[in-house]
Amino acid sequence: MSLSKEQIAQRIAKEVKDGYYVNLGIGIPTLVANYVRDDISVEFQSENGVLGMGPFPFEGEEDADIINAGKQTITTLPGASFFDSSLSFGMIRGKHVDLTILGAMEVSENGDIANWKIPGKMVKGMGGAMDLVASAENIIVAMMHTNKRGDSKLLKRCSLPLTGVQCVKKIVTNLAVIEVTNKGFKLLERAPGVSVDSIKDATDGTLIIDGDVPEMNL
Amino acid sequence: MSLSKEQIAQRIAKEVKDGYYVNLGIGIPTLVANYVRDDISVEFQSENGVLGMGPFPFEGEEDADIINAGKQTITTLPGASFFDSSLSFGMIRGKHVDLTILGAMEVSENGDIANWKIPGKMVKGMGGAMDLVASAENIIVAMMHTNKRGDSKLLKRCSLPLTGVQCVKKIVTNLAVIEVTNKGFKLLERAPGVSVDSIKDATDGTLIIDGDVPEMNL
Amino acid sequence: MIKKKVSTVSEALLGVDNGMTFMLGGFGLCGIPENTISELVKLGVKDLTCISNNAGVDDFGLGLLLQNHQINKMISSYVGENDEFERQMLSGELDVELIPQGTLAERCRAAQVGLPAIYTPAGFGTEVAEGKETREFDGKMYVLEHAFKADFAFVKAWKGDEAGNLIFKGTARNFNPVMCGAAKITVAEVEELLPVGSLDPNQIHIPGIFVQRIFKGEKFEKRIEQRTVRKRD
Amino acid sequence: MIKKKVSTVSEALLGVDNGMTFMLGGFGLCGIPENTISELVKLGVKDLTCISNNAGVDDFGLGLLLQNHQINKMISSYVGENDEFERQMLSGELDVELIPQGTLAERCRAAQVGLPAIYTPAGFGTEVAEGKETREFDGKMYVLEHAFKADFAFVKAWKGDEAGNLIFKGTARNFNPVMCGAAKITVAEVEELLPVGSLDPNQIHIPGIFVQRIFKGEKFEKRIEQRTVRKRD
Repeated sequence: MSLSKEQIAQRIAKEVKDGYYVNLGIGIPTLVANYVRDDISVEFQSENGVLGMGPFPFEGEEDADIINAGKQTITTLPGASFFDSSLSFGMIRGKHVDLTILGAMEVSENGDIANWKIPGKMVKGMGGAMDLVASAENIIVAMMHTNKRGDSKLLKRCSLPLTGVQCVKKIVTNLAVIEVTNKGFKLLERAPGVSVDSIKDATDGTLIIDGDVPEMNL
Repeated sequence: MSLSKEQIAQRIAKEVKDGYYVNLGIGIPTLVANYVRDDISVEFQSENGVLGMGPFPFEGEEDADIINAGKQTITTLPGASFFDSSLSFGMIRGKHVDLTILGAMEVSENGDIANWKIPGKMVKGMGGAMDLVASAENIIVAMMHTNKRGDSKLLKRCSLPLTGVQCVKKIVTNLAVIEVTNKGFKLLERAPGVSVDSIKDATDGTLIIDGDVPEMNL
Repeated sequence: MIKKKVSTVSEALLGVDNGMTFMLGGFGLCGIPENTISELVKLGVKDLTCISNNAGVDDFGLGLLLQNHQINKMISSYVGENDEFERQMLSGELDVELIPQGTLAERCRAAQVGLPAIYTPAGFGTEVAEGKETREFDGKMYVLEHAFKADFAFVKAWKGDEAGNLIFKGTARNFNPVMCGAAKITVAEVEELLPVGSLDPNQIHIPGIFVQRIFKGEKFEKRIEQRTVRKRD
Repeated sequence: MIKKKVSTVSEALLGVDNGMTFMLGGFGLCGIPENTISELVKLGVKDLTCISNNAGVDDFGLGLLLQNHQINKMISSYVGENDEFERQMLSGELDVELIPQGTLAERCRAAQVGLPAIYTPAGFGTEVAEGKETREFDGKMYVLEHAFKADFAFVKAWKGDEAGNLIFKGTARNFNPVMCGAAKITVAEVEELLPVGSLDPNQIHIPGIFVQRIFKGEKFEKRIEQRTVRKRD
């Protein structure tokens, strides 16, 4: 069974370790916060200028001055802080954020990522994504394995304008957990009930299969 | 009569205009604050991280955490602010400070200044002086016209290691007010009772005398 | 104390003219200089270059200036959520330079603190770096990005005093502090304009030296883009 | 919330070793990490490189480490007021690199925020720029200065919480904020160490992400270098 978006988030949550400062992108990554274990200490950073994000506010308590990078109203937890955009990207560029989780339109087998522009069609801008992928040492991409037309999003080379080069370390899709190695996409785990062959079929770039590939443990 | 240090400060105070943010160096420059007119608004910045400095504290009210760049205990006036060293030098480098007044060991006729080191004898360091002279558009040097041995401190070329190049615009000494032009030191004013000839004698660099040189008005 | 207070938004915007470059604070619709933008619409100044992280939405924020065809060029990091923007961009009416958000912040700060340019890893190997100087430090590649030059910076703060000192609130801080002093003239609009001495010198986010004019905004709508809430248990 | 609190100064200094590079906050004797320095004297670690604006006085601050011959090299902007320092420097026992104060601050900040180097006009045309790359931007000359690399940053704050958030007081702020996160490990000593939630998120000078360990200093002497006062009228 291919994973739901919630399940992708659930699997990624297992990559979040005690003591991590984590930046979550818009979309599936945002959901990761819901699945992080209660017994570890993690703080969420949002690049518009907040560290220590909490859940959405209760109805009627939303504050226009307290939002995340997705422009959603949020709350903060005890120990939170607010800061300006320069210091916020200083945290990112200075490698103080331990883990970055973001979505992608395409990832190539050498770790390039494209997620900000479809020439002639969609030009919303890169926001903070280029800063994040250029600096983070630990980047996990959360995405569906194929796009709406059924084309693979794991490619030999990205066809869309890049967001960053050779930066993605791990990919979690609805079908698989994949590590980006210098030889290509290495299949680490399969979604429950999903065969290695169907993952192969859905992957355009080089897929490395090394012995038995276990099913994910959600 | 040659001016006292207090009188040099008094003369320089006339250069301080309404609305100026001013950085005062250690020594004679510090005294300038005492002579600024009451009817204009001026704020004093100290590069260790305070804007809006006031007078020294009353006895018993000194606070080790509130000092100026000369390490003297100070007070702040209403409207003051504290900030870190990076923002403080940002004010200086970003040309937000309108006037810098500092001392010198030597000034050359092209506006070079030396005030931080005597090789083999005195090496205290430049502190913030190099940043100040490299960025300020409006720099006044406050110093005695000659050193303790009677040698001129206004030279053709500085003999000591430089603090900055072609940056000094005006010099106020115990003998004269001098403008640094691209042709050399231009004599603007004489200290009361001091002759043009005696200023000439005390000046090693090119001294430009253009018509009648008036006496200072303190 | 040097007074920066002006009484009205029109006084605050004296000198604003066609063809100028403006920096505008805010992230999305959060912490934007609402009163200034309304006045710019009224003034009708045209051919503007605007440096701002986003371009507002169709009927609020910078979207109002776009509707009015006052902007020639936008320098932003993200411009979604704005149909009129997209139309003008695709039709070629509007020139758009998209740059990484951290680069935007640091190019503002560079202007503020007198650094001529900075090296950032963001955008290396992408079209953002095309035509720009790149350089290796310690085995990593960086792109040289220059300090912005702007005529006016328009920022929005929470509290301010007559000396121009500013305090921001929550994530409405964002780009506002780094734009102060990054243009020839910085104009701050604040929710509360207090007498000098009201603010703790230790808690000021931006000292008044970076601000030339400050005024109390007449009205702050503070529109929310994505109202996300949870139900009480 | 990620806890940064440690109970003792010795726990805070775990991992400190001979030959390391330290950054130390403070301007003169104002805002220096007193408790950390005392512990470094006790530990007797040697061959240190210290990056700090000043070198203390003979019997306080970094002067204590100098007396004890623990420092090999100082990177500072001003080192007056210290006879032992001068003796060691002139005799060649101590290597000294003097750099402009603003350059010192910005090289710390560069390390903190991941900028590899900065261009500053300070020191151009002087011996400080000798052997360094220089470059013209807009008709003005600048010197390329690199981000510092250090093993530990030792800072002193006024209030802190268990998450490592810091608030500084008055001019004791100085270099402390820009050194946080500029070394591999940042250790903050504070006068008051408060439970998480005690500090207003809006008033935090340095977020805890830049601090690895925080402890309450046992004693703060806060010596004054130049006690200047005026008489009451």
